[in-house]
Amino acid sequence: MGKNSNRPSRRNFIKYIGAAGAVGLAGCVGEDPGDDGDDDSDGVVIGSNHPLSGDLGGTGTRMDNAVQLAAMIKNEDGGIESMDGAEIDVISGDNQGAQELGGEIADELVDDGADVLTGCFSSPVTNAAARAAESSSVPMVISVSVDDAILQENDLNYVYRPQPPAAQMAIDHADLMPAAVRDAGHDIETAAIYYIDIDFGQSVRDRLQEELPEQDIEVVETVSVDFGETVDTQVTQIQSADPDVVIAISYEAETVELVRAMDNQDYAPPFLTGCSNEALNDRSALESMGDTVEGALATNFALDPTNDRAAEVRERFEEEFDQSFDANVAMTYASTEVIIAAIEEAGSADPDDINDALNDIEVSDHIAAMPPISFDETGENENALAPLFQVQDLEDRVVAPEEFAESEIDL
Amino acid sequence: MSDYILETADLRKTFGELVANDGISLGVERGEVHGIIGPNGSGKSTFFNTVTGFLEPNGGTVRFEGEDVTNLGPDEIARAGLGRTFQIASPFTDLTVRENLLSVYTAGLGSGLRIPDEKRARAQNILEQLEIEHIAEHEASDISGGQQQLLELGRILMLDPSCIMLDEPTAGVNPALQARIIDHLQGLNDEGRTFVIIEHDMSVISGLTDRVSVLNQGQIVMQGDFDSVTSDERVREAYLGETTDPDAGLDDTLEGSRSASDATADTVADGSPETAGSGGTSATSGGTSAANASASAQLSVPTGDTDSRQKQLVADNIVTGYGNHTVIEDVSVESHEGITCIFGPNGSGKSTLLKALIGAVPVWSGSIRYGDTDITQSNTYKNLDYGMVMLPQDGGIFGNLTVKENLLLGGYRVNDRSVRRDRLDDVLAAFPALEEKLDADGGSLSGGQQMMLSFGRAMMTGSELFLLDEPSAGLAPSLVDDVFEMTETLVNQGAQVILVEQNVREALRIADHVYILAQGQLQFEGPAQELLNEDELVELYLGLE
Amino acid sequence: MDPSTALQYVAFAILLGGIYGLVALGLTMIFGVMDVINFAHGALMVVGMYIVWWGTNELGLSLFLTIPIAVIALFVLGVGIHLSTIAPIIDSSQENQLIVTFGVLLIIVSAIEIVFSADPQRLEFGLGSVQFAGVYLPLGQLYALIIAVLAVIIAWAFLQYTQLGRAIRGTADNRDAAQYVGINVPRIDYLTFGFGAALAGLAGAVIPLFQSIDPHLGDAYLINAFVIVVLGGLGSFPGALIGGMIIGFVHVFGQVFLPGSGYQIAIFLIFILVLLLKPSGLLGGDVHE
Amino acid sequence: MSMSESTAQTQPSRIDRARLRYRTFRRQWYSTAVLLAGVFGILLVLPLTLNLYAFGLSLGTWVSVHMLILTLVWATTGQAWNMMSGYTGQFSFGHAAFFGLGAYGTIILLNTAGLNPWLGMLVGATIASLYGLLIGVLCFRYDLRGHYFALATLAFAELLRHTFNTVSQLGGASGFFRPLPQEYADGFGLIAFQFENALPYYYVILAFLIVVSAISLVIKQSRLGLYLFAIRENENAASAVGIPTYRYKLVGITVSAFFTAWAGAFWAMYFNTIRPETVYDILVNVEVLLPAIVGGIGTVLGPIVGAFLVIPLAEIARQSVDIAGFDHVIYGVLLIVIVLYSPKGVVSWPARLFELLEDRGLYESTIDDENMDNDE
Repeated sequence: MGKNSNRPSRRNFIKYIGAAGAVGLAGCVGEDPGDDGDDDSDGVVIGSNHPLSGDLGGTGTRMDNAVQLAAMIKNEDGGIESMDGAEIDVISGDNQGAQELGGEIADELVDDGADVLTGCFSSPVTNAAARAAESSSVPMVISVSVDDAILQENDLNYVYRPQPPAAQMAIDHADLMPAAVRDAGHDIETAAIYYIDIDFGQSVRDRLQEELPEQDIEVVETVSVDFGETVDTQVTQIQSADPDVVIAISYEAETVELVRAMDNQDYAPPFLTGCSNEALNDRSALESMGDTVEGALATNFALDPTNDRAAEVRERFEEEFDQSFDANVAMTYASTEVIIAAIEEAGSADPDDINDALNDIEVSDHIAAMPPISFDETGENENALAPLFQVQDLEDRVVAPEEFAESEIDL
Repeated sequence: MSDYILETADLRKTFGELVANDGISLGVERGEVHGIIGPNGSGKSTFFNTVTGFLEPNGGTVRFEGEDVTNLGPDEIARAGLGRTFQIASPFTDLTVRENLLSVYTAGLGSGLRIPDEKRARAQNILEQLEIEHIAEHEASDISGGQQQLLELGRILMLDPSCIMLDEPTAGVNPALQARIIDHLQGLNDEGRTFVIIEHDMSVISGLTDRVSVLNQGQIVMQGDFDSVTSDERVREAYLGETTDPDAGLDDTLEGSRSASDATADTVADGSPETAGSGGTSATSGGTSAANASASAQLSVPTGDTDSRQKQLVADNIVTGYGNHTVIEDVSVESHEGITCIFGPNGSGKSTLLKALIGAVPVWSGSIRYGDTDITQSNTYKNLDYGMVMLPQDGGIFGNLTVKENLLLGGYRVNDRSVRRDRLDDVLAAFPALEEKLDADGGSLSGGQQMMLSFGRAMMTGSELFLLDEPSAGLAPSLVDDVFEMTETLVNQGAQVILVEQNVREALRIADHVYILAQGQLQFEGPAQELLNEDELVELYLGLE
Repeated sequence: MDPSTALQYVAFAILLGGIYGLVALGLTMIFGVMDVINFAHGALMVVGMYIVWWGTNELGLSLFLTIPIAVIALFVLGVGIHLSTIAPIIDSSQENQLIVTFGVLLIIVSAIEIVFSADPQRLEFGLGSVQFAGVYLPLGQLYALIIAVLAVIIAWAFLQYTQLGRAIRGTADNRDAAQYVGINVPRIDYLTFGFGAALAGLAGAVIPLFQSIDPHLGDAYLINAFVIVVLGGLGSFPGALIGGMIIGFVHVFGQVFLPGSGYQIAIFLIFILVLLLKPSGLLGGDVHE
Repeated sequence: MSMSESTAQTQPSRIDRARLRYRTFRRQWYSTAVLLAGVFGILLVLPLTLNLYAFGLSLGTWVSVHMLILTLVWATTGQAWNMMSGYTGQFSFGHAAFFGLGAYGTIILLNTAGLNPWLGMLVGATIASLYGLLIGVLCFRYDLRGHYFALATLAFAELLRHTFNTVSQLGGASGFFRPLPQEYADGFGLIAFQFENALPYYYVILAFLIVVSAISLVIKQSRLGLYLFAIRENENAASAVGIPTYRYKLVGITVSAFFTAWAGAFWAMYFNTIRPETVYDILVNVEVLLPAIVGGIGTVLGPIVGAFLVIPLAEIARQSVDIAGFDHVIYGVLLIVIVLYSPKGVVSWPARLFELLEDRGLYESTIDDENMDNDE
């Protein structure tokens, strides 16, 4: 199912029908990021497969914007050098966070001329998209998707993941967080885990429950939160267990709920941390959570603060899209950088060339706080790292490991 | 004992307070056609439902073919050979007539899949036998009410039951088809099938039944052959209502009716063709006449100039029904000064006519005027603004609302709060019994009180015309009088009343004008005085032609 | 569990139960009067949430203004939805009604998502909490509970003491009889749907006081609201509040004693049990067929 | 207008002849089977035509094999749902339970016992049947009807979703991953129930649909079908003619659960991961029954026609609009419009078209219209 440039783009075809027909009213409104889907330019096309609507639509849209921004900046810098300044096009598809659409959108993007894919946030969707990419022989670099199994239980040759998966994130947290606390001269012996009761929360929880005892930390309470729940009860439960540290594994809303409930009960654990918690490096979320999160520690993929470019990108993003730049956005941006580096390396828009390049690549110039990115035979990033950062003055500051630390830990 | 194919012993069924079947012991002999008659609410259908397993009895036993079937499910009883039909024909509407027949349960290997040839052949036979083969491929929803009754009979015949219980098999069926149904039943009975029939149409019962049981108030009051049953006063009481007021000349009435019974029996035997509308007959029962006169004493005066004084409801050539089932055929009625009664056997279309008048059932053709207003296309709540209100059968009160709320809702279309309050006082003055119950839930009232509430609620509307649908139905005899008193109260307050009643004797006492309806058509119209010959009334009413 | 903690849980259960009851109010009204399962109820709540959030945060209006606006707006929206989609099929099969209200849900939620994005939103100010007898009472929830109780009282009084309210109850009780006392039943239907929607709007309107909102938040409440409606008895307002309290307690104590979403399993088991043993609900009368 | 009128005057006899011929045909017991065969014939070659071009356009420009597969999955579930809810009138709003049990049964057995997915599917379907039986025994014994039954089935489905989500032995929220085919078979192929590309999956699910449709048709035209319809039309009358309604309602839910589970098993093998949030989702309950309702409840062609209307509509809506999420608005509007204006489903459209034309006076029938709507 390769590309066929004679074939009219599926999306455009329908769009014309739609514009002419009764359902066309919306076809005229709104922007189309992937307007020029045809593969007749000399450029390279990145297909961005994210949830732009549905429950995950907010985050998905920001991730999609990160892909756009990475391409935009590269184009402003003169395009792909090895291809005589060829421009990068980004075409976007909305997978709605639905498993059924993951593969479909990937196929559509490939049909519309994508030479390389990225996506998809929700793990089942990523999984379906990865398979579609594999069968189309188009490389895919996962933007964000934590499920270990996507790569590790599939035999995929075209799929790569720069980001640390759930297991890695938990391991990093269990490694870095207690060490940092103890180095600062504090005791930490017990922990309570607060997790969102979906796959991501459960898998990080499971790994933490394995890893924390290795660090002599006993998990004394585990409480879950569902979407749309208030968590006063959970906070009382945690408070009764009186742990040294409360580890929150949750999305933004649930983290805010946790903090709100803690405030309401005047409860402040010795340490509040987050593992793979997007809220703790979302500055607007930090602002609304206020003092309670000041000093909170978190492990997540994050911007490399030692890299000036990272700060620029963050600023540019906030200015361009008027949206907050959280960890998911950062990781997506970094993944797109990996893609761009691979295109540069391949010097070609041919998916197979790009794939070959990805196989051997080592990307050191990226904005994520992790060592140079390179992939093992399953496609996982060998050097994936979730650094430890701390909320200082309501901004996320990386404090460990040392090579990425921008600031001293302050407890 | 063993000659009884179906036998119940002390069968009881209660619904909350209501005792529907009060210890019924009945034996149906093999091969007979056993009629069950009785007024509405006497417990006939409940008896059927309890016998055939649709209701769980509260006591007593049912034996069929010598086996105790008391606690079997309805399908098991049906398969055991005791078939039944329903009062409202219930064909499987989305299936064709033939499929309806084929849907009858047959056991056997692979009872899931193939329809055996014998079954198809059997269905074919029944279709031919009942002469409905020409509509075999029509969907059951598309055939007429009478055809549906035949279909229902055919469907139950597919089960090859030894005994069939028929619940009003000719209700709403036109006379031609009715005759055919009777013929078929006769033929089937000759083949040896036992029938138990609930029927209001005495012409059906008379020709068909070997024995008749009369139910009243959940008990069998009488059993015997048709002639002896219909000539029994208890049966007349059951049907026409008890005459409870001795002062109004009960003795005379009884006297008259006894002699009349004989006459009725004779009439039946002779098949006398005397029909309705034959004009006035001079009163034979002075008592009834007196009662009537006294009841309408205050009101009978202005009869002459009714039209100028009061608005009148005039319905011309009404045709209506449900679905494709015509219930009322070309009937014209008017409201008269005082009380206008509409009598007629069950299924004659009385209630439907009333609902058509008030606008709850749309009319298919014809016109209705109230005063100068054409209300043919109007509906119930608009008609209230014109000043007419209807009391539905069983009162239609709001069981979960208190008495006071019920009454206040009667004044729903009265915007002026003080008017509402005044009327409430009036109603409470008229029905002091309600005053004590103001805060009780409507549903907690007794039947009589509920009816009183319904009257009171209707009075709250301030209407000038009241349409009453069998207000005395299901009430204890002692309360029936109260209901008629209440009805007279309405008239005394200057309103007109159209009263649908089955309690004919009582109603006649207060009636000023009478219509008699049968089979959806008008059989008689005239002043009440013309109907005082009870024999004629019985003939008209029971449809003994 | 020490007594003060237990007391704290009880407090949370009551607070949560109040919200649940409020959410179920509008649903039980529509269910009781019209016998329609309104799947769009959660979506209507979401509209209420966004009106309050948007009016308060973006337009800077007072909560005292935005909450009533939400209620009124939802009433109008409810009447519109009823007249355009429910009324034509009020006598149709329930599966058709279900699909139609589901369609309304899709439209509303998607529209909100398009306008406001799927990102969670919250009011800029937190309301904090008060401590009473060693028990923390988050003010957001407390206000919501007070509003819920007030709403129940007002709605109950409205139904109890006004002619229109009686007409609505009368229609729920006996649709047939209602027309005979002159009640315009179709009008009562759309008013009921409007009131039901307004109550959904009110439930939605108080939620931003204590919780982040997003376009899909209605779903989280809706399923349990169904449970409450059946639990309390169709159309019963006190039943909705009591059912809400029961579910509040099961939720909170299930959360404490059961792992993961075990509390939700408990809620469904109770639901199934009640359905089987007393389908008319704890406070319901007989089930009308 | 004038043109239509002249057409109406010159053409009616020909149209009527065609209608009459069609009507006569539809009266034959084999007619639905013939129509089904025709539909399946088209479906057999449909994916092969996706890349054929006419006037520079092809079906493949907007329909992918993947979408066709999804359409067939929901057609299959619609067909299975119909066997219970359409035939016996017991409206289930919890078929996700059976769908999910089929998916989970297959994958869990494959993962833990290495059981071939085909056998796993049958086991999963049996488990689903038993769960259906449990629901049926409880609900029918207590005589739950209407809304109450629908809500009860929903509760039983949600119960499974939360149970699977919570119990880690059942996979928890992460669910299960389908193993690679080498791990339990000789690699990709029919035996492994795994294929390297989409086309074989298409034919597998088509085969499922054919089997389920055939069984549905056989039931419909058999004694069993008549019993089920009788229950739907009037349960009291059904028991009055000796039909053990309780038992046959159980038959309905059991059979329906069994085949719904097939679709779930296919889902698990097609998408290589299943989770509570995907196979037990509340939306699945809706998706299962939508084709049958849109197409026509209680008909065999309905669920297939409905699926091929609903899913492509959703797809066109999605592809034609660039505002993310707006497709749901369109989809919602279409659902409402279809139900409001066609409560009997799409299969009633041809008959309604003629009615409409006649009402407008554009066409005058010369044949007796009675019974024209009798579609199956």
